[in-house]
Amino acid sequence: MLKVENLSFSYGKIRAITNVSFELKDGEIMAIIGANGAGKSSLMKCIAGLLKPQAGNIWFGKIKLEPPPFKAVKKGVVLVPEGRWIFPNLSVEDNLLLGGYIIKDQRPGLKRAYNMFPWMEERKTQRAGTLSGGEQQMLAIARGLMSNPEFLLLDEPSLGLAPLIVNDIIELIKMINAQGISILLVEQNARKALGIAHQACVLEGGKIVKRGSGKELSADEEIIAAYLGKKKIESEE
Amino acid sequence: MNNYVIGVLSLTGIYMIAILGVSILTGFTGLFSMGHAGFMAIGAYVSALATKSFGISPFFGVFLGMLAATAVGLAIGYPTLKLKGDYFVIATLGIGEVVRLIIENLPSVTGGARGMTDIPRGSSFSVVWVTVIALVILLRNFLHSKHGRNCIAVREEELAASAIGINVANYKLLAMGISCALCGISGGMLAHYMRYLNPSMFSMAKSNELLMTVILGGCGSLTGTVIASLILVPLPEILRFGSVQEWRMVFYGFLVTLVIIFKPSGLLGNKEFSLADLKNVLLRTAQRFLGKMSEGGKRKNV
Amino acid sequence: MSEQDVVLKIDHVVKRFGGITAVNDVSIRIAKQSIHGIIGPNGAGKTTLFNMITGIYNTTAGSIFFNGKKINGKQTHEIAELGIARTFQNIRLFNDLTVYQNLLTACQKNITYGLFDGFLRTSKCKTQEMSADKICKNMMIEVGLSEYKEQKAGNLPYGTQRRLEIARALLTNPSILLLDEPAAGMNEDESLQLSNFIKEIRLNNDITIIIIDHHMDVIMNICDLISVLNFGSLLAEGTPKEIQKNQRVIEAYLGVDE
Amino acid sequence: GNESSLSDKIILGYIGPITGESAIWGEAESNTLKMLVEETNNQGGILGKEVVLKIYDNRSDPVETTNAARRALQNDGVIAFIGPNTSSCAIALDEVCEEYKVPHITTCGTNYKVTQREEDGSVRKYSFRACLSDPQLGDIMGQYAYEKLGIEKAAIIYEITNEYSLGITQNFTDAFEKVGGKVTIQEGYKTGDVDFRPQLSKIKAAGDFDALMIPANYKEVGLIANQARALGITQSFLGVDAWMMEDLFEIAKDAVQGTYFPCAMDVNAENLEEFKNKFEEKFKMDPGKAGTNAYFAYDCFQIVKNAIEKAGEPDPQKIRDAMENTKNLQCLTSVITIVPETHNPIRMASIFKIEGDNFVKVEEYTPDYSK
Amino acid sequence: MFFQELINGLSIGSVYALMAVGYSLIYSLLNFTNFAHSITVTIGAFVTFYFLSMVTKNLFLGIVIATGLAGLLAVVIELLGYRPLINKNARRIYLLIVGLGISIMSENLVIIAFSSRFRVYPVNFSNRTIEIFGANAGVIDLIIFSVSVIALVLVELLIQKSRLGLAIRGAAVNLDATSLMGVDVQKLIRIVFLIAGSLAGLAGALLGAKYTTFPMLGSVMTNKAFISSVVGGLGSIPGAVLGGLILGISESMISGYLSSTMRDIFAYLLLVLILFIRPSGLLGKSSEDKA
Ligand SMILES: Nc1ncnc2c1ncn2[C@@H]1O[C@H](COP(=O)(O)OP(=O)(O)OP(=O)(O)O)[C@@H](O)[C@H]1O
Ligand SMILES: Nc1ncnc2c1ncn2[C@@H]1O[C@H](COP(=O)(O)OP(=O)(O)OP(=O)(O)O)[C@@H](O)[C@H]1O
Ligand SMILES: CC(C)C[C@H](N)C(=O)O
Ligand SMILES: [Mg+2]
Ligand SMILES: [Mg+2]
Repeated sequence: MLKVENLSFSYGKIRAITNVSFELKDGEIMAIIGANGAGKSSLMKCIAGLLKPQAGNIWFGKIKLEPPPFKAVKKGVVLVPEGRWIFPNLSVEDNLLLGGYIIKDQRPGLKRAYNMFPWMEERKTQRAGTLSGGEQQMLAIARGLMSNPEFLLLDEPSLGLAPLIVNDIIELIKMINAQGISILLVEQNARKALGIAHQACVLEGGKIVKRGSGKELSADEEIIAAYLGKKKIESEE
Repeated sequence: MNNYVIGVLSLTGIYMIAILGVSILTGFTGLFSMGHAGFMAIGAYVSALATKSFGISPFFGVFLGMLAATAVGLAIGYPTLKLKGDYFVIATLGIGEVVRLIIENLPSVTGGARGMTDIPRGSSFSVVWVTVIALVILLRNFLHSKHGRNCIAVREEELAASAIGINVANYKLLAMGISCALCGISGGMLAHYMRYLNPSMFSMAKSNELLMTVILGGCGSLTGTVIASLILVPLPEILRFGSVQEWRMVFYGFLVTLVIIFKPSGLLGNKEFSLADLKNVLLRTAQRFLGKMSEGGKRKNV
Repeated sequence: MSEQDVVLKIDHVVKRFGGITAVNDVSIRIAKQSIHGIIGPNGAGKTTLFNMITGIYNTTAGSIFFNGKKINGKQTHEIAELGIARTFQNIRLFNDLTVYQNLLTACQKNITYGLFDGFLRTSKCKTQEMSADKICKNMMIEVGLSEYKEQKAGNLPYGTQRRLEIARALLTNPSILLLDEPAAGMNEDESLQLSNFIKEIRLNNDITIIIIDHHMDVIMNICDLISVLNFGSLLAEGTPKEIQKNQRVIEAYLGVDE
Repeated sequence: GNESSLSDKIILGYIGPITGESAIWGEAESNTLKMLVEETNNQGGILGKEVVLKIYDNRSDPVETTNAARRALQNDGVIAFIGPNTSSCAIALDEVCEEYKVPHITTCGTNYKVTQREEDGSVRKYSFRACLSDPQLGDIMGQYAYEKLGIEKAAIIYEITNEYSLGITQNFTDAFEKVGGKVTIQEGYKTGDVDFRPQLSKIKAAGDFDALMIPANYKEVGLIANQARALGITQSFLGVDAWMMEDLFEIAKDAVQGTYFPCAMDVNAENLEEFKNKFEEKFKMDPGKAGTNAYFAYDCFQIVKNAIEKAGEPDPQKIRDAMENTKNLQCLTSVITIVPETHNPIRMASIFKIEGDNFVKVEEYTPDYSK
Repeated sequence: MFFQELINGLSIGSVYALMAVGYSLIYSLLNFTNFAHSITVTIGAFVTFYFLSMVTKNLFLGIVIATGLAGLLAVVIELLGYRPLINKNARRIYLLIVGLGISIMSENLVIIAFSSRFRVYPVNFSNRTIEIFGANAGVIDLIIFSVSVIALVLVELLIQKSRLGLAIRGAAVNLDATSLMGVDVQKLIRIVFLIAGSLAGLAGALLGAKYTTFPMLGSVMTNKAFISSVVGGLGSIPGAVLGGLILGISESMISGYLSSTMRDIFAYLLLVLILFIRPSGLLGKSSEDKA
């Protein structure tokens, strides 16, 4: 139901995405992996309506996604951005409430968030800007879920999270997906991302250079060499 | 060049000195001031009084004016620089106004609101412009030195600046000192050019004009500041044609607004304009006119 | 560890924010020229510890000694001046400046000329500027940033920004380098490169490195000693092998990797 | 400028506020001059030459005044200036006029320093005025208040940031105390202020005065008068020439009833009617709306015109000499003689009283300068 | 006299406060000081004046119309002046300069259009007073005071309690992030300008009644309002009101008991002193985030 057609985007002279096309079916998880600067975040921002692509279209069902971003949100497409973008001047709870801006009754959403991350309820009046890095990341994810999205864009959700929590987050993503929400996932933790993805593709220099199911890619020799470095160390030892 | 043009250019040069000062403070160190006309006033009145009552030469008068403005600037800067953003703006605004009020309240010394007359002559066109050029060179050197870079670092990100060992407070104070010194010089020269001073010459509107020119030129661009002053200071004079004079200030405001809307980072952004750029621009236009070699030329210049 | 080998001594340090005790009576000794890891769950107080070492926060109680001299209570820039450099978890670059300008600015600590040399561009100024230019260019080559030289720091990809921040910290010639999650946002291959890079830094520059990170491959690979914080208190300390096996650490932090 | 056309034209300059908050006065003055120049040219010009009027805006700013003056002298060949209408600008203008040796005559710049040097009282050679000076007006009001109105104690509220208000305050105090009165309380405010109750409350609490002197422009006068009455100050007011603005009635008609003030001219004099009608017809504007400025501009033009005719040629230096020797010249508002030592005019002053919405001339009054 | 000076101060202060709220509102959203605020004040007064002179002498109606039109004007200024910059994500200081440019331009336009004369509403009640404990208070002062209080309470409720207010506070930090939450940021900005402009228009209409109507009315008053909003703590609505009242009262007390000629010197020194003690204003929150 998400369809990206021949998308290209550049920042002035710097080309970030070149002619990217892919399709994602309802209820699927798609993982995008790639090196620093490959254009993953730029792609996510285009879909969310933060950037206006110079060429190409993005379709969500029959609706075309375009800036400004709030339109996408109203259609159920929500981005949890890289670098968190929490509102540092607002309290934890206000951050969550603002995340659910388009929802009338916010109580169920809040309850869900506090169930997901119990520490949040204790800290709900703390200024979000003073949270630890990882706490902010969790807040960003919880906030993204507040508007009951149909389609979630996660840009490096495990950034700065403790290993234990990373596992929890991966479980969480699976769980969210199980409720029928489609997910586009950008992750540096490629192994874990590929582990839960139905589909995956590799972005290099703004182009898709490889695609396939999550399982296929995690078995791909080239990918193991380029992105799953840990295996290499272990095998060398 | 006739005397009128020379007069306007001299005034442009004089104000440019103050604008350069504000540029160091606002454009390069990121501190806004809406009261720097007050420091011009200090320079102007000190220099005028010194030359008038003690018969020193205008040169030393201006020097004294500079010292006085700097001293007051540093004394006030020391406690106020801790303030952030608009809170600092208010402090400077208050200081500028207080300076003016003090001048107005000391009529026996300064002539109060009635102004001070018969100040010795001293700022000729050449004196002004030699000073301007010398100052621009000094400031350019400064900005390309460690000290200038540190000021810019303070503007960009205070915490990171202190984490690489920059004493943020000191550099703010330095910028304040330099800007006040330049405003002092500018005020002193204004006194010896106008030969008449009146506190209303140093109103908040004047402070705003200084700030406006800096930002219009582009924050963090010395050449931008120079170019903007060359345009904006004489603009009211340039707009002086015959029957539409009453629209003069409307145009002035309109032009300022328009430039910023279409060039939202000021005329030059934070870039410096160099001779090489000029060459490039000329080359590019030449090529566009010649048309022929545009293919090859563009590739080189991109 | 003999007293002489201790370059940084964190002594019963406490930090409270209102009701929250972010760091609770933590003592850590860091050996000269070691790579010391600090790990722990989110919100354990790791960044807060860094903030206290670099004078951004005052300590609520306890002291911090650098080469035997007490440094808590000093200002951030004074501490930097003494030779403690850091990177930030939320990257703090001079965003509007180019990569080169970011680096050149960081050279300021080693430039000794005065204000007047700067205004008059004396020969002292020129020679020092020239050597600073050279140092920066070498650094860019070393860190692999040369191709980005004229790009604005704020526009770089996340991982590249991290590298730039490390390079900037290194240019202050620190004797201790504090890295707050340098591998965040890097994939495993890039993390590996980072590990090698950090090891190299230590060898080439004779410095002590304290690193916070959640990438266990990096931490276990490069650290000599690891301190684990949990809820503001020290949970465990030991070599990577010891820590990996420590049941309490696994429970609180590491989890069991499938 | 074009040399050949210059010599057969007489080029006069007007400097005043065409933009900014004082534009209304500049407009009245410049319109008057436009009209007079047109009339003069219809009657064959001055010395048979066509008169050209150049108008320069100064926003009431001294720095702009000098810029404008340089432009006028250098580019446009102006041989004499009329204006500006504020003292600060007139003083600034004089610095340029002195340099180029060209005379100027201010319409309403009343400050002492406009025509004389502060230090030694020596005259500024190129500077003239058509109105009375602050010391003259201060003397008149100080003596009149004490001797004719029987006021022994006065309070003053004045604008510290305005040279005009300040000058009158000082001169009034001097004159008033010399004849035996006493200024018991003085309070100041700043240009632009609109609320004067704090000062007025203090004046009211002090209580010890027979009249409140308000040397200010009409807006402040109106607001002060209203606020003073609202606070329950019942004593009478004393005014100054700037009160002569019809708009004052709009703001504070009730509050200023019965107030006395001096002015160098009578805006209700019959001989002004013709001018007023012509002006109204031409510019669709009542010159009285801008107070006395239009009439003084008229006087200025007559003084300059007379001087050029006497000089016999459009030479600035000679015009200056002739202006200095203006004697018993019948101008629009009065017969004027310029005192060569001070460049102040000798002219009748009148005392006015506000009755209804009229400025009623009570009497002509010449102070006794020996007191 | 003390009581009289207190009343004087409160009434001056409430005028400052009414305008300061407009500054604070826009500041709290866009983090910049809207220097074009003054023109909306002036227009509010002129609209009321012309409405009363030409249409009907109903002051209440006049004020309502002025409030509405000034609000619209603010929206137009936002649309033509600020919107292009906000869309280009320009730094906030450039908005500041556009504001200055607009205020220079429009002030001079007003002078050309209406001349710089001082006008008085045909319905005059600026002189009517009532006595409270031996001190005189103007009816208009009481009106201004109560209107400011009501406006304050409404706006503060809006900001603190409503969804809209939450979005405003969020947008203050990051417009893009707020848009990502599903907020139509452009509409939000428009609404805030409408509210701020209406408040300014209201202030202008009341000021015109109190102090006559003239082209510089806005700029004369907004300066002090700006100071009030900063001293109270930028972005804090109660702060703006508190700042306005403190400024007004201290001005009148200083005039009454110290020296009227030195009033502003003392007033400014007091303000700077307040900022020393509380560097983010009286009710402003420090916005330092952790490193
Ligand atoms: N605001 C910007 N202006 C100019 N260039 C930019 C900007 N943002 C990103 N770029 C460039 O666009 C390219 C793609 O960046 P992007 O952030 O999409 O990469 P990424 O794959 O998300 O990297 P990372 O893994 O580090 O987050 C990079 O080369 C980067 O330098
Ligand atoms: N300025 C502050 N005010 C209030 N609480 C704070 C402040 N700074 C930090 N905290 C709290 O202190 C605790 C420790 O934070 P710290 O940033 O040190 O965690 P951390 O160990 O670095 O976590 P992470 O791995 O997520 O970055 C957190 O719970 C945080 O919310
Ligand atoms: C217009 C007048 C009030 C000017 C005043 N007479 C002055 O000397 O400046
Ligand atoms: Mg990215
Ligand atoms: Mg941390």
